[in-house]
Amino acid sequence: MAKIDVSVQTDDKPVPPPKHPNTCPSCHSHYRDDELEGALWVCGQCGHHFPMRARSRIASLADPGSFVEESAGLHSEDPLHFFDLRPYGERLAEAEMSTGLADAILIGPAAIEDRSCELAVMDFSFMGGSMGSAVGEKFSRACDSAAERGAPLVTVTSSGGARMQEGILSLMQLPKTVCAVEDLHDAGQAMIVVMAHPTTAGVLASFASLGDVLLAEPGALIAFTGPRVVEQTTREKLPDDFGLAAQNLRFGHLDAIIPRPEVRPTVARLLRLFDAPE
Amino acid sequence: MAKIDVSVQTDDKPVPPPKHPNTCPSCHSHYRDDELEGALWVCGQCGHHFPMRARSRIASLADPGSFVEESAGLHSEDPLHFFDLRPYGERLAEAEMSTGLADAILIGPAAIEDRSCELAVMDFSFMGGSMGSAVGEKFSRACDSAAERGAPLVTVTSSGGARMQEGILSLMQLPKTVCAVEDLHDAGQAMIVVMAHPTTAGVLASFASLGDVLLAEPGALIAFTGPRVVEQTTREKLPDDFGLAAQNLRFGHLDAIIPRPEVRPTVARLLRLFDAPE
Amino acid sequence: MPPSEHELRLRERLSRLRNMPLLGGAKLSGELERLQRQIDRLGEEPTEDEIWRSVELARHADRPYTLDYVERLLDDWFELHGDRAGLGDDGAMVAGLGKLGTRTVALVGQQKGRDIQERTRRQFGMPFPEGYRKAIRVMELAGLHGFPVISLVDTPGAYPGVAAEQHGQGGAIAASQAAMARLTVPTVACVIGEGGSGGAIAIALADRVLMQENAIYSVISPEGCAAILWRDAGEAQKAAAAFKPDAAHCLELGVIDGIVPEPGEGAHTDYDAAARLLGESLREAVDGLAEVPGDELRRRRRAKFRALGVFA
Amino acid sequence: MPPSEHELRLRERLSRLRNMPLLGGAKLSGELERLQRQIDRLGEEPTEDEIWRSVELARHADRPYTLDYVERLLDDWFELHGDRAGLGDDGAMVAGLGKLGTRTVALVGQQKGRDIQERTRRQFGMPFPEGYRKAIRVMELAGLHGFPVISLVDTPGAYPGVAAEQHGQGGAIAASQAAMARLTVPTVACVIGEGGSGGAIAIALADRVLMQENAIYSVISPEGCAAILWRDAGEAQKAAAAFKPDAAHCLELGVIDGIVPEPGEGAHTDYDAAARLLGESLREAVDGLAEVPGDELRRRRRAKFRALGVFA
Ligand SMILES: [Zn+2]
Ligand SMILES: [Zn+2]
Repeated sequence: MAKIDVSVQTDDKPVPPPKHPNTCPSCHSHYRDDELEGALWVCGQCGHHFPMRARSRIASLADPGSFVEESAGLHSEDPLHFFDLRPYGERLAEAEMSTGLADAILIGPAAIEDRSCELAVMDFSFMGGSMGSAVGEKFSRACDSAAERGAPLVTVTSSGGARMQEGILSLMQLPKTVCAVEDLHDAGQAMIVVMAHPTTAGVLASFASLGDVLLAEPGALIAFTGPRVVEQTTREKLPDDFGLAAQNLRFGHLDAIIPRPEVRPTVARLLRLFDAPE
Repeated sequence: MAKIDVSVQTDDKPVPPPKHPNTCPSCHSHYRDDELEGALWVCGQCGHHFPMRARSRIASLADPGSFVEESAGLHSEDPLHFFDLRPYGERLAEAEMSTGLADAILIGPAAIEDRSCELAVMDFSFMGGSMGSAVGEKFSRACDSAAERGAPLVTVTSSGGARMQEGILSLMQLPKTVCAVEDLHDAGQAMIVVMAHPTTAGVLASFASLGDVLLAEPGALIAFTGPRVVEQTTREKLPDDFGLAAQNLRFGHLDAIIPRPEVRPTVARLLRLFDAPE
Repeated sequence: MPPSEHELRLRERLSRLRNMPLLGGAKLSGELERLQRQIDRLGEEPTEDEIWRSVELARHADRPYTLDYVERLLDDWFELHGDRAGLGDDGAMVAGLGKLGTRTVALVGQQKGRDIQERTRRQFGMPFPEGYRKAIRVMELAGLHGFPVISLVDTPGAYPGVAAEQHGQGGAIAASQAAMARLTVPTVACVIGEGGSGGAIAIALADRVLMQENAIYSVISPEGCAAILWRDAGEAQKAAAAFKPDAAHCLELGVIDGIVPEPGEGAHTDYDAAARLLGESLREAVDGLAEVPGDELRRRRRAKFRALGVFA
Repeated sequence: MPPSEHELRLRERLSRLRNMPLLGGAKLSGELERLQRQIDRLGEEPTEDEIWRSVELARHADRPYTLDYVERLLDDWFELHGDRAGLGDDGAMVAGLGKLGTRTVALVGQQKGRDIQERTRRQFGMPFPEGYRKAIRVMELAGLHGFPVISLVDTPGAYPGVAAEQHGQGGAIAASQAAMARLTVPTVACVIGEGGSGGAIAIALADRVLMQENAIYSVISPEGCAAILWRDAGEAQKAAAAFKPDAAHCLELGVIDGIVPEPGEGAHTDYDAAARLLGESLREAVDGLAEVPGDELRRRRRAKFRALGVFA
């Protein structure tokens, strides 16, 4: 028991997608990509929230054309020359190919209902949204950019855990991003966090929990240790809603659960509140 | 239910004393005053802690002759001309007569194992240690005296609740003493709290809970709302150790439970720690 | 419209009674005669019946509660939830952000329930420690961002239960007061119903403390006091007359800084008017503090509370 | 006695590898050859076997734990208990005050158990959120009084259970790091055994981060990593060799500032010597920070951690 590490959530990656990737896992309705894109990737039948790619997310949040990507090309190196069944470099290249992203987060200034802010949006499709050097650095730059422009930071999190292939450096992204948030706060700026499914492990144990306001999407898994590891490690019987947004709200860890269509107006309202002249 | 006030603990006054006041309530051993005084009012048979008067307490804590009483004559007035079955003024006079104290607390500079500190010691015998204007003012002056002399404050609490006869002004002693402790902390000085039986209601809900270190004597009742009021109000079944020091320690509200003979050396150790050059 | 001669004199007399912020309520037409009555009351000693009437009105089942004022006074209201410590979200304590005029403020306050389900969910307005920890969290958030803090007090007291004690009721009430004593932003508290003892003062250590005309503020309920001192809860009316929880007496004793008028026969008769009167007083109080440097605010706040008490 | 020529050269070489505080341990006679070996190891690449040996030693059942060092290094030790929030006192996290030489310091650290009862009571050194909240409380107490903070890291990770999640494990670990990022007193952390992931970094955001020679510091256990990447926990040794949790590699990656030598064949062979070596390194680290102004300490601390990572 004492030997099992609890911080890695990779086994909480969503189960392999069904044949038709746009089949709703809860009500089994089928959709075309454009249908789901138009519906913010929310099932029209049952309200299930499908995973949302970072660029779609930004399009759904920011005023049209207001987002300007920063540090687009920044990517992780391979300091450990990590090689498991395949080299880390190969996995990175593959992820870049399949996602069109340099790593698991996009950052940059944007406007939401005409209020300027900085965005930092994670993408689970890139190696499970795991946090390595690139994610940590880009999130930290987003904090600085927000502080410099005197605008709040809005971050959307989705992460399955640590970027194991970067070893201890991936753990160091926790204190790194925590320090970046503290610098942001010392600059008098707010951070609004929107936790999408799943927000776990190192991301939850660092910047995601330090927002001035903590929002989550319905059904999002929000846990430091995911259900499977808890079961395997402690043999405990898990409550049905273990680690889900609803449970986190009930236990006092969230300010509100916001359905995806309400996220933009809610964030806009919070920006009006935090922008207000003192 | 919603009507019953929860802040007054007067019904937690110890049960009327047995014929022989020095009979141990738990093992029924009999003692002479001088025996108990010599034993710090702890039962030699079973370790029961008898109530200890403020002057005996100071004698047991401070280096001989080191305590110099401050604001000795300060006493409460009767702004409401409060009259229940008897006038407040009469009750005050009676308490002064029977205790030889001007009110329920003694303050002044002292030394403990050669470390200087300020003492603020409550006496339950004076109207159940209830906190009125005099207690609040003297405690606050003790904070200032400690801050001025650059010495920690050591306070021993014992209080059954509010001084109802002073009405809202007795409630105002909570924020008053809280502000005094904050001023003490801003001056860089520590406060060590020793909770004696009973530490309840307003005293627990103000300065007693704000110590840098919170100690309690074995068996002390430490509760905002006492067992009887909880039972009457909520009809809940109470755990056997409801509100006792042991329960408070278990739930994370105390740093340690210290038997009376260990209080002086323990406080001395803490004074050495807080005095140390930074 | 600018205040009239007569009004100015009235308000001046009222404020002289204890230099309290002039009452915004008085600006509203139709409120002058109430203000006059209030002044007359302050002049003479309220009768036992008048005091008891305040007790009854303060507890009136139809009296507006915190959220009734929130929806009428604050724009862009966003309620914040949770203690962040795993004990949950306390229904008896409301906390959030909103705009009072152009200013973002944090608001905390106890909330009673209207129907039995809500009363149960909100514990009749009696917070658990986690409720006070939520309030602390939001007040400190306000401090970080320079938002003034407004607290609306309406509780019979902190919840008197086994779990509440185990969660640390006394420590939470002390910590909440300490947090308010540290704030460097303007803080305004108003007792809008029952200001019940420790459960009330936990969120009332403010730069300006106001009371609505028919609110009560006391160290114990009349019933509790009667039960202990008269050995008979039935003597509640006598007890209330003895410890004087009404606004006029609290003002005389220097415990509060001002009285907020209520419409008609009490706030419950006209929520909108009551909210207007409260809103004007809150805005005036915040405006009066907005220019004071934070550390000076804190210094004065502590000095004010440290001066309370009557001794010789 | 003053350090010898040879010793000075060795220590200088060692410190050049990454400007780390010179190792107090090296001052002790009989430690020079170990230091020499350490330097040689730092020169070349540790073998898979050497890395695995660190893993085994870091987890050795007889390895000294936090309280073994406390009793040997601190005078007037007084342990503080409780989260002050009603979730209790976590046995896996120790916190208290003591004197390191003439200086009062606050010490926090995970504590494993020796026998099965103690292991159970201390959850095998895996803290609950209330444990981290106790540590936060004591670190902030130290900040208020200007006491340096020392943290001893020895945990497989934060406790992975249902209640721990419900109490807010992720938030507590984040809050503990944030509290350390705000401190304006000197902070020194040393990994004395297992530096397991989030449960470890929660108390390791320090001005100086040290590792004992045979400690490990990693984002995941070898077994966990093997199970995920090799689909076979049996490949733990291979995994460890791949992600390199040993002190030498952590030093090379700039994750730690110095390595604390261990006596004989490891700390478990001589508690007193291990404590002397650790104590000297801790004192040197604290002394080196004592004169730096608090806000400068905080600025440098944040800058140091914000520089960690390898990207292009
Ligand atoms: Zn569906
Ligand atoms: Zn006995």
